[in-house]
Formats: sequence, structure tokens, C-alpha cells
Amino acid sequence: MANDPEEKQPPASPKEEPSAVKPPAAASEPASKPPTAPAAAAAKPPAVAAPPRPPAPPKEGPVPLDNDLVKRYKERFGDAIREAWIDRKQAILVVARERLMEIATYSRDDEKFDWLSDLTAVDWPKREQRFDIVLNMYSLERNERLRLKVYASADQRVPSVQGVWATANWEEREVYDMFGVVFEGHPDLKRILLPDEWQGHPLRKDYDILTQDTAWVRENLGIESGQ
Amino acid sequence: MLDQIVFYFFATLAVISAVLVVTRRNVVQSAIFLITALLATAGIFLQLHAEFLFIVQVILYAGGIMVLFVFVIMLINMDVSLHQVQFNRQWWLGLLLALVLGAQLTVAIAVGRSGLPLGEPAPATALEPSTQLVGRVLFSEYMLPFEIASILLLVAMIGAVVMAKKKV
Amino acid sequence: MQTLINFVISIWVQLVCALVIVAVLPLVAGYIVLMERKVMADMQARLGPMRVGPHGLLQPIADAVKLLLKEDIIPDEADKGIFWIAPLISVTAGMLAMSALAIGPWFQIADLNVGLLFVVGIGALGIFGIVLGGWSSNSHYSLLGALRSAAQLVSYETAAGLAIVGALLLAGTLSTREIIETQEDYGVWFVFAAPVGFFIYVVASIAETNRAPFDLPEAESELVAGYMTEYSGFRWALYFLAEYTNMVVVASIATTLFLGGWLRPFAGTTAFNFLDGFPSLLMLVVAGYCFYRAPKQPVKIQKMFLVVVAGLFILVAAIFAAPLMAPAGSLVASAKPGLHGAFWFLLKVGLYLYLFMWLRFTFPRYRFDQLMRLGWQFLIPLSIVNVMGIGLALVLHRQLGWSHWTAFPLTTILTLVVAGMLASAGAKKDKEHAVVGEEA
Amino acid sequence: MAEQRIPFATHAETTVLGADEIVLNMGPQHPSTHGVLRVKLRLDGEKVIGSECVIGYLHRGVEKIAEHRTYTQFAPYVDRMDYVAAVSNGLGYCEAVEKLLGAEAPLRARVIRTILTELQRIASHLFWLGTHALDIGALTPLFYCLREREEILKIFEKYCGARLTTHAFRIGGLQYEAYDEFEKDVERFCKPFDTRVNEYESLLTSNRIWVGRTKGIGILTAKEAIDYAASGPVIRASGVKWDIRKAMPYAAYDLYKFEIPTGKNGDTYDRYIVRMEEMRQSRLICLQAIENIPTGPIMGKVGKVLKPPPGEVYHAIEAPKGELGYYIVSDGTTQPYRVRIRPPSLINLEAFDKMIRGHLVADVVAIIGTLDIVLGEVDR
Repeated sequence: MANDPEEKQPPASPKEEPSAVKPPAAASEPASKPPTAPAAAAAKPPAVAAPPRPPAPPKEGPVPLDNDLVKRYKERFGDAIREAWIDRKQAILVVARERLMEIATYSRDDEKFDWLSDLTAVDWPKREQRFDIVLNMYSLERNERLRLKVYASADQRVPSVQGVWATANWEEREVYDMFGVVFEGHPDLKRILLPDEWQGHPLRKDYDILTQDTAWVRENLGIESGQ
Repeated sequence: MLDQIVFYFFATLAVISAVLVVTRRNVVQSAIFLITALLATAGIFLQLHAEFLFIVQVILYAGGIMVLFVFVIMLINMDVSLHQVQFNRQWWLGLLLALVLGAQLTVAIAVGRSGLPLGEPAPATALEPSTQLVGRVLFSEYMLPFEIASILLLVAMIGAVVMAKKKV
Repeated sequence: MQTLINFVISIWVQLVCALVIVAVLPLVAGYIVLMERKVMADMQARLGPMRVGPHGLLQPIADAVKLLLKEDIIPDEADKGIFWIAPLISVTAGMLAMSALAIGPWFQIADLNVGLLFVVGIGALGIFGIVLGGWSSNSHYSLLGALRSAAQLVSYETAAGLAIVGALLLAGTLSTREIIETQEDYGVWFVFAAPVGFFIYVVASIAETNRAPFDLPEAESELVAGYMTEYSGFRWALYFLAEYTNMVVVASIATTLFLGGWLRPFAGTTAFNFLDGFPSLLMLVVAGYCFYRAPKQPVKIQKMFLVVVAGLFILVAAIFAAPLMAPAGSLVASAKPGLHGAFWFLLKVGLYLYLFMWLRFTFPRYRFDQLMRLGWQFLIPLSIVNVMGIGLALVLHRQLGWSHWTAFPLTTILTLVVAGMLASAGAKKDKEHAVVGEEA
Repeated sequence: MAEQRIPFATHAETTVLGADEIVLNMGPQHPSTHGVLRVKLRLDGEKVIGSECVIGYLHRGVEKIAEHRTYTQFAPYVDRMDYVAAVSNGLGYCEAVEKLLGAEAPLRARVIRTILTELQRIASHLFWLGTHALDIGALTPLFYCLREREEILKIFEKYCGARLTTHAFRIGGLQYEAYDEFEKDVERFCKPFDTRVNEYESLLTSNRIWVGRTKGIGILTAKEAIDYAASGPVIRASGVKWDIRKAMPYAAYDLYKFEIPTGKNGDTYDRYIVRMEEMRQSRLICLQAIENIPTGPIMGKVGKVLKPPPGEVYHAIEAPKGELGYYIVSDGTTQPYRVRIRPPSLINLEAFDKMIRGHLVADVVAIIGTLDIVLGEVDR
């Protein structure tokens, strides 16, 4: 059962997730009139009978995940796949930083995740490897999403996936601009949103929201810092 | 009397602008003065009731060739060539030659004055309107030179197109 | 001193006409701008200028005053002398070209023997104004705009010139007055004898005045405002005046050459004499509309103003009607050709300008290379073929005695066939160009 | 005559006819860059041989602000990103947070949300068509499009009081009940809208000059579109039949039938056709939806104070410009730990450099128009 079932449109296996009132797409599309079931948010069991799951959506956080996708990754890359869990019905794989390029190429070519929808970063200052670089991939054929995570500390260099998906170019520049993570192998890694001479990386947690690069402001705008 | 005024106005205008063309350091200004010189001569044609020549002078010289001049002046970057010193300090030699030429001209006119048929200019209405006149002459007596000239122009045009083709 | 006075007396008519042209043209240009904005608004489901005077009638005056008061900025490194003279060249070229045109049988400044050639030649001098203006304002954008417009004007002038040659073959003379008289003798306007020539001339004249689909040089979206970028205040207005004067000149050439100048439609046939009443009828209709709108004006002064305007139109209607009512031989009756001639000429010019505006608001802009390709690969060859076609028709008609009803339509069809072939060849080449775009 | 040096565009680093190329700067203040985008074009004569987009002039640090606001407080900021399609931004954010909470909006709320989002899609495409045609020189379509768009903005104003930055939705459902003649207004707009689209098409689609200016311009093949992660009409015009409303239905899209228009060779003309067809499809969705808006509550079971359990979610919707994604990380407090917004305009803009190579300056303007970018979203 691949990840993110709720997202998936499995023609065959019905999805009994009660929260979304949604007959599987394969089933005949209800006439333009919406389902006659009482409009109240009653969970309408899908047309195909399936044991209704407890209505309470999974309240607890990430749950370890082990499906065939994760198995394929594990037997291909062994311990490079550090962890795998599912959070809010979306699969997440934490991978080793060194082998990111390989895993990315494998995901695109063999696993058909050919459309990199997003590449971003989150800063956890308390953790030793403070940044986690997040790659949200999507497979056009299998209509599935998968999220790769790589942990990196401030001074470690993350391999750039710009070679695998051309779209990563500007997104990596933005992560460099906002977090200061250096991407190795990126054609021209420089700031994309902020002026080139700006000091500091705003989206880091320790960059207080009122801090403005006073030097840059004083020098270019000729005024004391705006705060 | 009015004709004299008009004539002298155009004549002096032509001479002054011709001189200015040579002496201007700014190349575009000299181009403009060249245009005024050509228009002044066109004015003189008009004064002689040669309307066709007047308009041909305006269209060909001012409208055609000078547009090409100004076009080329703009396309070539003038900055570099302006800094080199244009004059090579031999203007006195030029002046001398000009005086010699002037002297020769005045002598020729003075001696030949009696021989030249400088009678009263024919009244405007005597001749046919110049367009028909030029047209008839051009296509009757001077048919052959007219055709040769047109072929020559055609060859020049094709040459230009072929040369430009390589660059595109 | 005496000769000077004699000289002035002998040409007072031309002098008055010249004064009228120089004084009235800016006002007319202003009202053409208003007409354009109103027509544009009408086509775009909105109202256009309504605030200054009733229905925006005083808008041109407001524009002129605004432009006069605007600060006149000269870029610091610009070439002051040329920057100052460039718009003047454009305006003088435009106005000078108006002098050879015969607005009505009476209203003509100079009946030059080379009339039409003069107008086209002087019009060509306008290029200097644009090119020098673009160059002297020393900004990269205006230079690119100036070079582009120069190239466009030069290439479309050839097409317009050849289209004129086509019609001149029919007219046999260059003087504007005689062209209209030959059309009167033939009883048919040249637009029906050489329709392809007229079509080419319309397209070429639009390109020549930098308007509508061909307004590349000041295409707002690419080069900001082309050669006019650095101009402001009244200097910019001079360029605008030059553009509208050129438009009027080009429209007058077309009217003189193809639409029978000051001739009333069906001038010859007496059956259509009721058309003589059309000018005063039109004026009365306009006056009626003004009266109808007057009470609806919000401000009292605008009501009064509209009533005055309506009165004016009734007066003009009376002037047009007077020669019809007056007894045959009287002086007043003799004024008919002059007045009605001028009316018909200006009406045709007005309709031609409306065509300009109509095209401007429906068509997107050509790209520069498409524009040049259309000019050189379609219009110019077609106009050459058109000249040959009309020559052939004349030979058939005059030498071989074919009736002109068969000769001219036949040649027109021939030219259209050639036009089709040219167009398809052009389309094939476009595909190649499109491919070039791909693999470059 | 004093030495009068001819200053010839020395300040701009340009040599007009030198062998090397010109660098033409289409600066932030340019009438056709749809906002404050600066493009440094490297030209060889008139042909573009390279470009560099300089962005960031409208950067307001929305993602940093999000970390200091509660989930509900951050909702209005989302409208300011793609200010032309504020309603769909709001829908994306609210659904993402609902997914984070594991809550669900009731059916009636989801149907009304679908109607308003589809109306917003039509309004966004109308605004695109008007400005795109204006850039290429056609003056008239702009006013027709704005006339229709005005009707939609009136409906938004009647529903939630605002025209542009509407903040129409709340996390968990809707704040306002649909006003009583809501169905009639939407129907009054949708019924004649088909003839209106035909009106635009009569002006442009078969217009020789329009076809000449758009066919074969800014070609993006399907493979390149996927590689550059283009989305929305840009990827569909290249032939990839993919629309999140069909692939991963959200709100109430799975209840209605509609087609996904695709193009063949991914040039400006195909993108134009795709967007025009999309407007028609959105109209069909709205008509189907207003036939029977289910009754019932408009607000789901979501507490006043939202404290989602720690974890993260990525939720994407089909905004008019493309896939608008929200990656929200929650650390259990009332304020999101990290909100990352996937801007479709910025990612579509990445393919811009590849698309304009070999074209002329006039085409650059057309290509910026066809990408339909809004700088508020590009710079965030």
C-alpha cells in the first residue's frame, strides 16, 4: 500500500478513509448532483463495501512506515535510508546526505518521481545537525508523492540535485539565501531574493524577526535601520 | 527684384552651410548642414521654374542619400573616432589651394563673359512644364543611357543584397 | 516696396490658405486625438473623455494647455542643438506637405506641376526628425526606436510610392488638381480602376505614419516610447502634432488619388443630385443630436455650450444649403463647388482616419522582422506587379480598344492571383523562420 | 567650438554595433513585466542569446512572519502573495491546516469553496488575457476582460466584503453563509460568459497578426516542462495531461465533471488556447455546482484555538498559475514552526531563460505574458 492513500486514486483497492466523503474516482461519477447523503459531514461509506475505520483521524504524530516502496529503497541503498515514517498519510524517507545524488537519480528514473514539486529546508537549532533539507517529489505516472529528508549542520555541504531536476536551481539558491546551506555542484549559487551584499540568513530561527542588516540599510538607503 | 533677393538668400545659405559642413567637429551637425546646402540648391532649381529637378533633388539627395548618411553615422560608434585629433595642422596649404582655384575661376569668367549667352532668363511660361519635358526627352533621345543606368543600379542593388545576406 | 505689395496682393488667396493650414492644423490634430479617444472608448465598451466640456469637447484645449505647462526636460548629455531642432523638422515636413494638396477647387496653396511628388518627397524628410530626435536624446532605448522607425519608413515608402505610380498611370499628371479633374472626366474614381493599388497604399500609409499594427518604434511594451522617450512637454507635443499631420497628409493623398478628391460620389450622373443636400443634412443631424444631449448635461454652463455648438452646426448647414437655394447664375450659386468640394474632401479624409483608428484598436502589433518581411517580400513586389497590371490595362484599353469595363477588372484579377502566390510563398517562409526560432 | 564630446550611451554598458553583444536591462519599472521583475537580456543585435532574472524587489518575508503568527492570524497574509487569485491561495492554506489538524470542512462549505475558487480562476485568467493581449499590442481585449472580471469581483464583495484580498475562507470551513441570491448572481454571470469567451476568441484566435506573434514562440517541450517542474496551463500546453483537481481531488472537485484542456507543442499560442478552454471548463463547474448547493453547517468541528499535533504536511492545490503547495511543519504550539509556500509563478519563471533563447526582444514581452507570473508570489 503506497503512501498517502488518501491522496491516491487507486482504481482497484477502495479507500475506506472515512474523513473524505469521496467515492473513488473509478466508480461511476455521481450525477452532477452531489451525493444525496445528508449533507451533514456524516462519513458516507464509499460505494464499495469496506470495513469502516475508526472515524478519529490519526491524532498521534509520525508512525513508522514499512511498505514495498520503502523496502525497494532499503534493499537498494541499505543503511543510507535512515528512517521511514508516515505523517498525516504522507510518506517520508530520511536519507544520508552523502548518497543524496544517487537516491535522487534512482527516484527519478526507476521510481518515476520525475516531477520535483518542492525543495526547501527547516531549521531546528537545538538539533546537532540543525537543517533538514526537504525534497517533495511527485510521480506523474503513479500519481504519488514522496518526501525525502536530509539532515545537515550549518557548515556541511549538501550535494545539489540541480543535475537531476533542473527546477532545483532557483529553489536551492533560495534555501542558500534564507538558510545559508551551501549546495555543492550548483552552477551559480548566489542570493536570489535578498540583495547580494546582505549579511545573515533571515529564515534561521536565531535571526530575530526585528533584525535587519543595519549595515546594508545604512549604506544603501542612507537611513538608520528601519526597526 | 524679388527674384534677386530669393536667389541671393539661397546662394549664401548654400555657401555658408557648405563651409560649415567642413569645419564642424560634431559629425551629425555637419550632416545637417550638408542637408541644408542640398535644400538650398534645390531652392535655386525651384526659382528657375525647374520644378521636377527641385523635387528630384529633394527626394534623392535630402530624402534618400542623406538618410543613409545619418543612418550610418548612428550605427557606427562615434566615441572612438572623435577623440583622435582630426586636423593635421595643414589648413594653410588648403587655404592657399582654394585661393589659387578661386583666382582661376574669376579669370575664366571675366575673359569668357562676352562669349557666354547670358541673356535674360526665358519667361516661365515659355517652356513646357519641366516634368513632361524631362519625361519626353528621357524616353526618346536618351533611351539607351537611361536603360544602361537602370541596369547599373539593379546590379548595385543585387550586390548589396548578396553582401548583406552573408551576415544575416 | 511697391513690388512687395503687388506680390502680396497677387497671392493673397494662397497666403490666407497657408495661414489657415498653419493655424487650424494643430486644432484639427487636437480634435483628431479626441475623435480617436472617443472611437477607442466606443469600441472598448466605455465612454472616453467626458469631463472637460460636454462630452469632452474641450479636451484638446485642456491637453494643449497641459502640455504647454509641463516641464520640458532635456537629458543632460543630450546634444542640445539637434535635440531642439528634431521635432521642428518633423512638424515642418508635415505642414509643408499640406501645401500642395487641393482641399477644394478653391482651397489650394500651390498648384505645383509636380504636386504629388512634392508631397511624397517632403513627407520623406520627416524621417530626419525622428532619426535625429532618437539619436540626440542619447538613451539606448530611443536610439533603437529611431533606427527601427527609419528602417520601417524607408521600406514602406517604396511600397507607397509604387502604389501611387500605379494610380498616376491612370491620371497621367502629377498636379493634384488635374488628377481630380481627370477622375471627373472619366466619371469613375481610381479606387475602382486600381483597387489593389488602393489596398497597398492603405497598408503602406499606415506603416509610414507609424500607426496601428505597425507602431513598432514607440511600442510601449518593448522600447518604452521609442524615439520620443526623452521628450516631454510641448516638444513631445510637436512630435505628436507631426504624426497627426502626417496622418492627414497621407489621408489627403489617398483621397486625391483614389477617392476622387472633392468630387461628390456619382459626380457626373444627375440622377444623384439629391446628394448635394447631404452636407447640410449631415450638419442638421449633428445639430439635432447636440440639442438632444444639451438638457442632459449636468452643469448649466455645459448646457449653454452645447446649445451654442448646435447653433454653430445649423449655421454651417445653412451655408452649405445657400448655394443650392440661390438662383442659378448668382454669385452665391457659384460658391457651390468650393464649399461642397471642401466638405466632400474632408469627409473622405475623416472616413480614412476612422479606418486608421479602427485598425488600431482591433489588431495586435507586428513584430519588427514580420513587419519588414511583409513590406519587402509582399507589398513591394505586389505593387510592382500592380503597376505592370495597370499599364497592361491601359494598353488594352487605349491601343486595342477593349472597353475599360473588361480591361481593368481583368488586370485586377491578375494582380490578385499574383498576390495569392506571393502570400503563400511568404507563409512557407514564415514556417521556416518559425523553425529557425526553435533550434537557435 | 569647445571640445564637444559625443557621449554615446556610455553609462549603459552597451556598444551598439560592436562585435560583442548588448546587455539590455528591462528594469523593475517596465510596463510589461507584470510587477517588479528585472530581466538582464544579452542581445546579439535583436536576437536574445541569454538572460538573467533579478527578483526580490517585492520580498516581504511572508514565511518568516508565518513563524510568529498563529494559524488563523496568518490566513490574510496568504491573500497578499498571488494578489490576482487571492481566494485560491486561501483555499490552499486552509485545506493544508485542516489536513494538519486532521479535521474536515463540511460538504456545503467545500461546495461553496469550489464555486468561489473556480470564479477566481476565471477572474485570474481574464486578467492574464487582458494584460497579455495588451503587451502584444491588442488594446481592446483588456477592457472586455476587465468588464467580465468586474462581475466576479462584485460577487466576492457581496460574499465577503472584499474584492481583491478576500480572506474568504477560515480553517475548518467558512466564516460567512452564502448570501441569499448567491446562486442567482453566479448563474447571471456564468450563463452569458460562454458567448463572452467566444467574443475574445473572435478578436484574437483567428487573427493573423496574433497567430504570427504567438505561434512557435517560447516553445517548451513536455520533457523540459517536467524537468523544470512547470505546472498549471504551462505544463498542460506542452501536452502533459495532469491537473491536481483530477489527480488528487480536493474541496468538492470530485463531484463535478469537467475536461482538462491540453496543447500539443507548448508554444504561446497553445498556452493561450489552454487557458481560454480552462475558463470554459470553470464555467461548467460553477453551473453544475450552483444547481444544488447542499444544506448543512458551514463550519467543521475545529476548536477556537488551533494546536495541531507535531508533524508536517504538504498539501497542493491547482491555482490558476499552477501547483500552489503548502508545506507546514507544526511543533504542537499554536504557531506554525515552518510554512513553506511552493510559488507556481517562480518555478514557471525558471523555464523563462530556456524559452526566450533565439527569439527577439518583442517575443520576450510575449513570453513573460504567457507565463502569467505575479511578482507578489514570485518574491513572497
